[in-house]
Amino acid sequence: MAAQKILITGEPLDAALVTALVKSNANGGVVTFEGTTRDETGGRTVVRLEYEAYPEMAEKTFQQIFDEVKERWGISDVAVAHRIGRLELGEASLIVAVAAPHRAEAFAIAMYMVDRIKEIVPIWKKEFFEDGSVWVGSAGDPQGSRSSQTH
Amino acid sequence: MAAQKILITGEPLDAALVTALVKSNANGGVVTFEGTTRDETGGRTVVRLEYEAYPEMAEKTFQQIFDEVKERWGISDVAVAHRIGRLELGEASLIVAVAAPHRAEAFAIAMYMVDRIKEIVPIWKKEFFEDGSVWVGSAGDPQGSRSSQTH
Amino acid sequence: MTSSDGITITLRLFAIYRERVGQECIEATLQSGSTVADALTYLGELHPNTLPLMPTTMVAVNQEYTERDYVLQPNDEIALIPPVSGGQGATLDSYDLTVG
Amino acid sequence: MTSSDGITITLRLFAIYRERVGQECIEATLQSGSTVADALTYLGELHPNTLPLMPTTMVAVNQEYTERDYVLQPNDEIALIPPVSGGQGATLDSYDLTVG
Repeated sequence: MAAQKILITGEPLDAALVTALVKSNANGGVVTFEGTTRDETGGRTVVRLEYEAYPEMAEKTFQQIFDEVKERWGISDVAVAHRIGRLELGEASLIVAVAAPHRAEAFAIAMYMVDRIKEIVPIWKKEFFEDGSVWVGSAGDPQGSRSSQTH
Repeated sequence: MAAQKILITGEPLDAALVTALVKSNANGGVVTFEGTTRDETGGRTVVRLEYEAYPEMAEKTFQQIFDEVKERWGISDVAVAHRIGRLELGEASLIVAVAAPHRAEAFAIAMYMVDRIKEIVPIWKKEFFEDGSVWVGSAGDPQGSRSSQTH
Repeated sequence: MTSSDGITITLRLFAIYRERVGQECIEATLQSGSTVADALTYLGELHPNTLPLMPTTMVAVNQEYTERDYVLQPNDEIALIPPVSGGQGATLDSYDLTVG
Repeated sequence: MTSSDGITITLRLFAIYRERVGQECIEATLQSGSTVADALTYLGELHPNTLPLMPTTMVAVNQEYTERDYVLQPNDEIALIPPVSGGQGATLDSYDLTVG
């Protein structure tokens, strides 16, 4: 029942579909994380977002994270979906679903996966404000830098 | 946008509907937990389940848990649904959904809520095997007792 | 016991209690000043097959968890709460109804 | 530099690099023995507006994260990876493209 499904798409994400990929009768708990577009970051109003991926490597790094989970917890009922392109407020950019026999594992794995995705998967977020835009996380120009928020 | 919705029902649960109750544009992360019927417990094959509630008090204790979450994290975008009556394998018995501005909080609250629900909400589970049945958690007859599994 | 000495309370029974007693609800008249513990004793005398369950049972009065020394008031609703569905973790025992 | 001394590599540019350079991809011929660091220097000379981004940039060669002393092979695909969407937490800075 090893799901290990990866979806990188320009279409709207459906958490129920991603969750359905990992469900099985051997599992007692399913944890789903859905990252959505916040309407403000660092006090500024966000009007929309864009995500850009390095698709071949994104897929490889998602698979690497699945391998890490399999190695550490012995669990392969995991699925991930990442939206790319233009997103409106409230739309999901990332969905992670994990099923495990016991809930503590399912929660731990879901948290681990989201953290790792935000560390190593090459997908970038651009926030658009009414008066400009910013590639989140791209420091390098001190006078223009500002704190970013995790989500 | 304080959701704080409680649903105790004999009908099948829909995680997407419960999750939709807590979403808002102010939140960056939604965590949904779905507890499903496992096909084995302690090495025995489960064929179906029944859940029985003390409904008035279940509702009160769910609200108490919401109050605890509000007090500790300041978050009120929480919803819970519990199925009662007869369940087939793989069907969801419990859904907990939490939305928060940051994902670490959303995960922490979801875990806290599931733990507390299983501590204080008066809803009981009966597992049916091919050759008998058991009220999970009801100790008291040492020669007949057996380990139960969390889910 | 005259009626002025007595208080009427309701015992609500769920799950394994309901099955063992064969009822969802018992009305009882107890002496004034009776506690939750006295109500449990009353049930145990009426239905001795509930006695083995009592050590792990919590009690709610009017839908609030309550200690056993709580002094009952007229029309109190006492609910017997055996361990709930998930228990307090993987260490909790469950009671097996199968034979053998 | 004779052609036998040179290796051809591809630089792939994403997000803020893509916007600053105005291209998704640059083909370059570097001296044999060049490292990832040399490729970055090459890009910085060609497009000085990428230099401020480089300290926080990770590099992948053929879709694997790689150190800057890695010696390039012919046809290597070098990708510049600025900090990814969520960053390593709330402390990461983002680069503001707005004026003022």
